[in-house]
Amino acid sequence: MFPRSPRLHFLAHDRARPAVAAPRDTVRLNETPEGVDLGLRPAGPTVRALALTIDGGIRLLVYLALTPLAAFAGLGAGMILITSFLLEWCYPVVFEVWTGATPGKRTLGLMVVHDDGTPVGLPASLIRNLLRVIDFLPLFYGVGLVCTLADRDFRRLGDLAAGTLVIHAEDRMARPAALAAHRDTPPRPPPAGLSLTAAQAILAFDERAARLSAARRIELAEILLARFPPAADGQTWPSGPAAVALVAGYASWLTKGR
Amino acid sequence: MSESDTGLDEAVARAAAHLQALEAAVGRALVGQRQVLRESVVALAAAGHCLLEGVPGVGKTLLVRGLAQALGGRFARIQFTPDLMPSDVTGHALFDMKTEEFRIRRGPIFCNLLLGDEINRAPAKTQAALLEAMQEQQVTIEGQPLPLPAPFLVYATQNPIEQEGTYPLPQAQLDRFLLKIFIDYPGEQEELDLVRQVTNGQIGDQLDTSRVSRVLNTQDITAVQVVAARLRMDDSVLHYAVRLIRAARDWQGIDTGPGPRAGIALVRAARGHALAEGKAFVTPDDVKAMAPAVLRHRIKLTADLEIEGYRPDDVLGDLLAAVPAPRS
Amino acid sequence: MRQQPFAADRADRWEEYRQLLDTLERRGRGSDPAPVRFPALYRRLCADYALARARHYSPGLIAELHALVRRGYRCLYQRRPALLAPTLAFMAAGFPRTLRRHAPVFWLAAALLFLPMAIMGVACYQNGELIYSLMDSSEVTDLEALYDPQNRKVGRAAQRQADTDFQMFGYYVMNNIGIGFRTFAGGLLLGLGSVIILLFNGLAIGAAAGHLTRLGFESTFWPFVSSHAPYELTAIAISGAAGLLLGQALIAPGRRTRLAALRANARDAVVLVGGAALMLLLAAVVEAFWSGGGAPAEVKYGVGALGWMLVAGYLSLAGRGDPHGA
Amino acid sequence: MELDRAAAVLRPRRSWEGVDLGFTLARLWFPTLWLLWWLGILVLALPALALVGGQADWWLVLVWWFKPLYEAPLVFWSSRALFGEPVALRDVGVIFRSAWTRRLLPYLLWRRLSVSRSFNLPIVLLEGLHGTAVRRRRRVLIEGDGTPAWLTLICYHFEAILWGGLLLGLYFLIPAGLPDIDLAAAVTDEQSWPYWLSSACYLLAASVIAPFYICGGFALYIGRRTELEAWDLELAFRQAGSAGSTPRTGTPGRQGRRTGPGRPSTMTLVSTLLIALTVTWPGGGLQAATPATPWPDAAGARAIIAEVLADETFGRTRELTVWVPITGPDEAPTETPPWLRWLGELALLLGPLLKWLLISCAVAAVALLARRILRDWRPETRRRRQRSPVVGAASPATDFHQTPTDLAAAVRARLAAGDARGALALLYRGSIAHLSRCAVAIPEGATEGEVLRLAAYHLNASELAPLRHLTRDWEALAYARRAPDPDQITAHLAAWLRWTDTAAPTPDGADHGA
Repeated sequence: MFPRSPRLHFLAHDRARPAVAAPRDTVRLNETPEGVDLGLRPAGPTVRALALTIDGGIRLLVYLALTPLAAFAGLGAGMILITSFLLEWCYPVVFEVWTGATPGKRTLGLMVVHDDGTPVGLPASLIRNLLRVIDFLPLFYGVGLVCTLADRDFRRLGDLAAGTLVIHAEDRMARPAALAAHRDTPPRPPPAGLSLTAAQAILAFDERAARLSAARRIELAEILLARFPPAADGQTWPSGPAAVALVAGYASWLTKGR
Repeated sequence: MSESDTGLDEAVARAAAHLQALEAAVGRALVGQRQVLRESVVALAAAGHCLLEGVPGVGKTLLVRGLAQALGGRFARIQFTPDLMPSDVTGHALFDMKTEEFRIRRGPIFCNLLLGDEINRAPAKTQAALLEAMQEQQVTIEGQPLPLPAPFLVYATQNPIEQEGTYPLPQAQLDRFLLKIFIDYPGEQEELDLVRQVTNGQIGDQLDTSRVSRVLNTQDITAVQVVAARLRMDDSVLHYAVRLIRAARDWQGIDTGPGPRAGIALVRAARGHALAEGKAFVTPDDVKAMAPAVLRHRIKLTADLEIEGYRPDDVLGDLLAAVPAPRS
Repeated sequence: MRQQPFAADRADRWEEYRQLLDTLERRGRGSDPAPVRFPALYRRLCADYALARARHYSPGLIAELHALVRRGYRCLYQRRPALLAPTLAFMAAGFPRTLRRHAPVFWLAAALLFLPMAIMGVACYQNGELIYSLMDSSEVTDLEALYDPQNRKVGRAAQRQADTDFQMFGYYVMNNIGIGFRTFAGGLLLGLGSVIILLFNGLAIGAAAGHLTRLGFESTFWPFVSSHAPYELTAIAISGAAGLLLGQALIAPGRRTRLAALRANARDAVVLVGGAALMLLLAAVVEAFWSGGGAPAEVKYGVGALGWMLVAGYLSLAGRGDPHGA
Repeated sequence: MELDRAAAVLRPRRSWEGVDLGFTLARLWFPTLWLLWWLGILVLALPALALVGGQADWWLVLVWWFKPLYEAPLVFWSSRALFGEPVALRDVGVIFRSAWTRRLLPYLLWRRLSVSRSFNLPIVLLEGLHGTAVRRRRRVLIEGDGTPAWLTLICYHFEAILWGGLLLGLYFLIPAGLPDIDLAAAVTDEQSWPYWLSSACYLLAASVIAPFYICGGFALYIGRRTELEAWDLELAFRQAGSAGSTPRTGTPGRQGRRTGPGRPSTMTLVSTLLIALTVTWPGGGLQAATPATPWPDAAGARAIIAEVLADETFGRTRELTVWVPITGPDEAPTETPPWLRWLGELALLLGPLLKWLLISCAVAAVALLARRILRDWRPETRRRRQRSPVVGAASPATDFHQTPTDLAAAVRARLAAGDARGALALLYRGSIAHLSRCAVAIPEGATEGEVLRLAAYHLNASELAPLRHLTRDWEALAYARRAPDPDQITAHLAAWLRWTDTAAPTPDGADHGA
């Protein structure tokens, strides 16, 4: 009678659910076996082109460094040929499987993953890099460019065939003040009926306040307070720095309660 | 200690025999559904009310009528409809022209076993009247408090599929039910037995509880409930129950966890279960066996999981497997 | 629970997790004892992250937890491939089995390579002019010079040294495996690329063979090619089959979407290409260090025949005995 | 279009991600933007063609130079579309009138070659600033970030790649028999028809890239404002009021997902704010790396000069072939440094070494492969392989309860000390540990009854019976404080020893205590 729903864990979820409601974000949500949604942020053609250029430069440097080898007739030429084979076909594969990204991508904070967010494995990396030949057609990744522009997740043909994504890796440095437990502002209860979105915005305001100019801080705080109906005892909402302090008080109340 | 132990042992043996007889008696009418039967009997032993959920035709009403038949005592049934008024449940005062004074007319609620059919079809006010009575064990009519008879048990049913025109019970009201029993379709063999049994010499399709014999009276029920409440429960088992409840509050996928009343309910239900199993003490097995029935209506899943069609039992299964059992 | 008590309550665990994560990410394939606590910590963190989101804690906290979960996810679900054993297993079972599963495609690719080769070979043997329809005259002259028995350069000449061999090895690796890869990748052009490369290679090789035999250079040409041909030609045909698989997914995806069919076929195709690449590597070794060597022609023919038998036996039998079934 | 469908998610993001968002939006709006671009260029290109008298090169330069003119409507349209008020294409007059303002003029003259054009256009067009105000504002917004410049550079390359790709594709696609495209003429000879073809290809490429370029810059601009002025928070705060006055709705999860705008009234406000508001925002504290200098018209001039010099009046080129004796670079054997000679010898040595290394590697690989294949064939190894998973699972993977190595002795010691509970607990834990050694997976949450049920799957009746008794006694002891006889425990211990001896031939140390 009731369709037995699948159990929470232990079941293979559909790999890579399509991006959800808000397609105007670049985030692609992906559910892990633990049942949480991980956001992957696919990287667009511009930054990838730049990464490609850097990788090209690195390869060029290797070639330049190898030219003295040509002095050793056959052996040197053989070495150069083998190296160029390795550079042409294996360079991206080795780096992607080993460290998750080629040096060029790494410099720009990119990373290659399967479309379910797991680190890219040897088969997928092989597929996407062998098919590079096709993406390269007819001239400097013309096919790849058109494909990345047209695809929702900026994938080129090789990515489509291999089921991989190039994504922005997360900032390792970003450790917001949220964990520092710095708040010693006296908590002030916000007005009743505050929506969760607004509550979250207040928290975000508190976190990002340091990045804003003082004038803008005041402006934002006043915008918020102006939207609340006036208090029952006829008291008006404060303005200026007092408004910022009041909103900080709300944030404090929202984080730790009374 | 040992003296009271032996006394208790005897009482337990007697009570367990009662419960098993009850189960056997009702089982003659309700084929299959052993789990449901066991849980209903546990609710009886733990003196708690039950919410039965299942699609039409799986035997909700049959179960309760069978119980009533086996128990003796007064049985009443209220079909909840959108136009049912609170006074239709509790009763009302009417003016007697002859004696020129108010006379209290007691509603169907004054009974030992009440079957509230499709409780979610009545508006909130009527539901509240019933649920108040369940909580207080008394009804107030015209300012006059009237106590309900001593074993007072409510078995309410609701239909999970037809949601149109229903008034879902609020979370706080649901808390008043000790257990939410989920009745599924019977297995193949059981369904075969059921069809065979029902169509054998049966005219029409009214419920047949004729082969259920009376095995208990109201005094017996009260005695069983007393024994259940006195059943021995070790601290480690108590801790286990509380640990389960606390884990459920912080569990991923559960939006609103169970309240403190859930812990009390779980312990009561575990006692009832131990008694129904014929044990003189409660083991973690009892707690674990009753946890889904006690918790499934007390938690609310997060919106994500609900949209994806998970049900509380799925999440509870994970939780029960993950919370360590006392074993040392 | 409010955010701050929530974070404070879990701060220790998060810190431990973060440290474990750091060590996990830093060590490559180190020999540290496996961090047994990590999966449990990761699962707890996932739960915390889900809670933080459901309870609408501050975006900063959510972002922080999200980053931690993502790093952990990557660590936990990482595959660390060993090299030798999987390669052996792959060549011993995975590759031949996959090939047998796609036998029709392989036979098609082989036909596309060998039939034109045979026809062109016979035709060029009959007609001396025909080769010029395929190559221009300078190429033909080069070819003739390469295999001219008068020209002592060919084969294992006395002055031919080890480093020349090595150069040739590099050249063969670069050229042949490159051709194999291109044959495969050409499959993405609806299979046409693979078909064309196969056809063209077949025609060219056939033409060269026919032409040289006609000129009477068979004493240098046939011994040279016979030893490595089994591996090289088969491998090119296999690469072509892999390319055709891609093309098939695009032209006739069946009841799947084109993308899904492509992905499914690419998974098998890359297995074929991998096996073919290893075969080509073997061919390059043979070609560079044995084919040009001074062994008598009869021995080389024998080695060639043995090679064909080995390849046929390998591709048709290997991996059949494995209990896990083909 | 519904309002909440039209907004992008505003949140702080890295600049490259901002560009990516722009590209996503451009793909979404591509048909409109593309048409708009062509409308803009048609207005100019046709008169320009007449103006230059049909000269392809001049025409192309002119059309290229006035690119900002066609890009401005795109900026305007995307800004309206982002905030949920897309202007219909039939109101094209409105779009062009709003986009072609006097403020665009610098971008058609000395700022034409500015490297961050797509980023600057929104500042100029939407905030209505000009002069030094623009410069100050740009400095504040850009904060030394090079992404806008990179975006311009990369998009130029994209154009070139698309252009070249189109041309090459045409070249390859034209079947034999038809006149071939002369690729050299297509880029150099402005009189030839391939040049016109190539110009058309260029325009097509530019039209494809332009929406992406403009949206990329626009999204970058939006991203910077989100970062610096917390725009997303402003939107959320404005919504907070409207949500605050109405009762909370039942689906907070849904609301939380959407940080973008949601209500028509606020949205109108915000978008008019965006268009009309002249932001008087002090840029104090934030310093830019370099002040932007006005760019002279050098590149354009150089192109013109080149054109002029190419004219026949200034001379022509002639091809002459002469024979010249080759005097090669004097090959006097400059003495080779000893290290080089030494290296050469090493190479000679290395050659055979590498060769034999390779050969032996190949032989070894083939031998290993052959061995492996043969081993797969042999039936006895097959049997061994089948059993191996059981062996693997038998090693205690997760042993939550530490049991002493010599369990029997420990139990006896406890018994002697009169600790019946400890002895029985130890015995029970030992049983569970032994079960998990026999490949019965026992989860952490399993209670006694479940352990028994799990064991029943794997053990036969004679093995199960002692365990059942042990469990019963253990439960009575643990949960009812009813200690069994010490004799009973000894009996359990004996049964346990019998069980562990027969069930597994070589479990670890615990079993040799008997």
